[in-house]
Amino acid sequence: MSKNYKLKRLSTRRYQMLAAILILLAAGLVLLPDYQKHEGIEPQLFINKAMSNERFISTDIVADKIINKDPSFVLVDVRSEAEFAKFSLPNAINIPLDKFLSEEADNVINQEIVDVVLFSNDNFMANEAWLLGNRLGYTNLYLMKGGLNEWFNTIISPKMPEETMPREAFELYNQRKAAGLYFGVGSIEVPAVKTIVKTEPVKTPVKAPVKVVPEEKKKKSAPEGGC
Amino acid sequence: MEKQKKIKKELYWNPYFGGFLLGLVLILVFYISGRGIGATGGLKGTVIATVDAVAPTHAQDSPYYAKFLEDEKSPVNSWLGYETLGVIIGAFISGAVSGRLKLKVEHSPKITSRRRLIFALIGGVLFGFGSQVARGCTSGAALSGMAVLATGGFVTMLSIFGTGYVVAYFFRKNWI
Amino acid sequence: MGPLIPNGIIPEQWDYVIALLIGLAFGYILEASGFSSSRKLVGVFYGYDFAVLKVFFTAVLVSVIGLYYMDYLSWLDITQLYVHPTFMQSAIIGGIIMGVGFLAGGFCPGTSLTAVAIGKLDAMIFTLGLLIGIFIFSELYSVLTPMLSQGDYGNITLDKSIGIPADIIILSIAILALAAFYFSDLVRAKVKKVFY
Amino acid sequence: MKELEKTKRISVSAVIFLLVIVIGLLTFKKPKHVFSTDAKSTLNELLTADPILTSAGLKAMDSTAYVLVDVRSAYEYNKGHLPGARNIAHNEVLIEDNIRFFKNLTADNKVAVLYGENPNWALGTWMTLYQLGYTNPKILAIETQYTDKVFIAKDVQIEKPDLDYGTTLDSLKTKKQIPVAEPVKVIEKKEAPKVVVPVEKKKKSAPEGGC
Repeated sequence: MSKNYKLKRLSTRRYQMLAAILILLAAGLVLLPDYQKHEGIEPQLFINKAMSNERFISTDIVADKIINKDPSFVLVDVRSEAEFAKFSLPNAINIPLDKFLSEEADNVINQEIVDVVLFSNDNFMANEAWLLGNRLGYTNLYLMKGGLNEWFNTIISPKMPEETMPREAFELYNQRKAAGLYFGVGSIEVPAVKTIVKTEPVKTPVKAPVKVVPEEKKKKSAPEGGC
Repeated sequence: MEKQKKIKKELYWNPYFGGFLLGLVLILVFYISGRGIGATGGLKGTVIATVDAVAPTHAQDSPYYAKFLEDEKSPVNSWLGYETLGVIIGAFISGAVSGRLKLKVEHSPKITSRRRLIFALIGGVLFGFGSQVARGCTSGAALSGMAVLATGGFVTMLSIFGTGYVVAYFFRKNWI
Repeated sequence: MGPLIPNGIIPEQWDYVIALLIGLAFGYILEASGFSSSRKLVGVFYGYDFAVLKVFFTAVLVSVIGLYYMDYLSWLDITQLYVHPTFMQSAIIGGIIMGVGFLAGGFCPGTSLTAVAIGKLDAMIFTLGLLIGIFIFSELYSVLTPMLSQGDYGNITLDKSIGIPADIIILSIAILALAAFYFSDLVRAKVKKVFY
Repeated sequence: MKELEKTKRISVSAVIFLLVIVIGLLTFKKPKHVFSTDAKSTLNELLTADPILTSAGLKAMDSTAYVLVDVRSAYEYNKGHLPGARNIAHNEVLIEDNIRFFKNLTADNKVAVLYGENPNWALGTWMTLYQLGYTNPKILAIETQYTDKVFIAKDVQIEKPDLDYGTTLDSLKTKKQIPVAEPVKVIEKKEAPKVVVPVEKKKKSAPEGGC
């Protein structure tokens, strides 16, 4: 009988200890010094990313991708809607910088299926968008190097290389000429240009890209749950 | 001595130990998958799949079924479906280890098996209906919800257990 | 860092394997704690067995404390976790229906599945009832929709909805739960023993 | 059926749980630098308060109200820099001295005027500083170059289209109605055909590694 009693005492003592541990842990949460947390990546990583050159994609590659209808990327124009309406690249979608972090834009930018190539008139606005996206840890954002200014300089009206320049310069020039032809400012024959102008709606770019369906998005945010 | 050992084997765990492990499982599922556990989700998948198999046109017309049939995947072939399967297997293992596997109807000696089964059916229908209204059952809404301090989890838990204590009097004959 | 799968640390293909393993552990623990017995479950309402209360609140406390510590230590981003959405009316109404169902049937869905696994016939009937209940709900869905979407608070957590810091809420839950454990033992000692 | 009354297992596991948390807390190091501004408000700042400062704007400022900061590497800085500029390379922003420097600037309400090879590089530093909570940096809209042993800084206009693209494209298309001898096989013939450049462009070559 006394042994049983002892056992009971012991077990009560144990439960008291367990309760104490629980309270201790819960109180620990209250007592722990608060420190501020932030979304996205660490400052040091951000600095490293802001320094790297890997974000740039040249206009030649972008032109090549558009011509070959590469499904692995989407062009995002971060300029204002008015500018976008005036002119943009074929198949580009418009996400003005002020809407860059909005919910709708999230479907396009925050995914891991296709590369997102940002561009603006030069690099500055697109770079702002790129830096913000990287701050939040989005992984597949790129910049079109030089923006639309560079695009016009290289693809639409490339500069003729000088005669003394190496052969590669001429090849590049020819490639750019050919690409320019695709984008509706070709040069060899008039009829060819005419037909291309008709078929290639550069002036009224397709607003919704065929390639990116937002539903396809691999959601990074918390999954649906529940019972 | 031999007999004592056998009794010990058949004992249930200390509830605090069970609760502790359950808490660890919850932490683990949130840590790995970012979501809670659930039980009605798998059953809902079963219902939808059955309706879809028996009356496909009806399933496509109803907005509720269509919502779940949108995906190519079968509704049973979901996270909660696999989890439910796991629950059944896990419980079977535990029952086998502790020697509790037995086909029987558990009921108070004061009532018949028949009465117990009828009430089980009524209770099941109510619980199934209620779990869909509240968007989750005791494990999905209350337990997983409370683990992340979701307001809905607390409300559901209080609502279930509060009602339980209120109506306990009327069902006392079934249990005591 | 965590949660691992949404952040792509573990490939998504593993999601279903994880689901199976988590379910396995969940089922094992529920069964081993005695949740496969309806009379043990319902004991919490009649005061002869408080296993449900103890297991439930211990689990909630351990997980909520663990998760918040993990968040503090940056092992886990608690804002990325799935928070059960709060629909005030439907949570209360659904809870009331479930409460009645609990007392009538003696199980809740998770526990009924564990009981099915060890061969309880009443649990099988209960699970059948669950399926019928879900089916009825699905058929009535369009009628019920307006009621269900009322009181939508979104995926809100308690600290935001009542404006008290989360750590204080956790501490108060811990104290409340311990008090409940203590009183449940007192009640259990007083109530007539029921053997099952 | 009875349940196990013994508490050995739960005690052991509770102690392990406690130990894990205690060890975690002991080994935990608070991150030294934390972004105090979130991405949304940074974007808002970019849109509402223009971080760009032109060199004209700089001249208009009181010379005590700002400090020029060169964010290029020390090597580039030593070759040539704006008079009075202080060198804080972009990747050294988080060094303690530099953090203190920016803190003091904020306290004194002075503007840190950042410049680099071009505004794009300065923007990276600006973003870092702004998000760390230093609200007063500005970006100087200049491009710097070091050619023929001379340090050159020239003004640039940011986000200004070189051409009016829509109309330019139209004019290009119409102009091409006039057949222009534009040999595609340039390489073979080695001729120097004339290129029709419809609008005289401001020369604005993107520096290597620049924008």
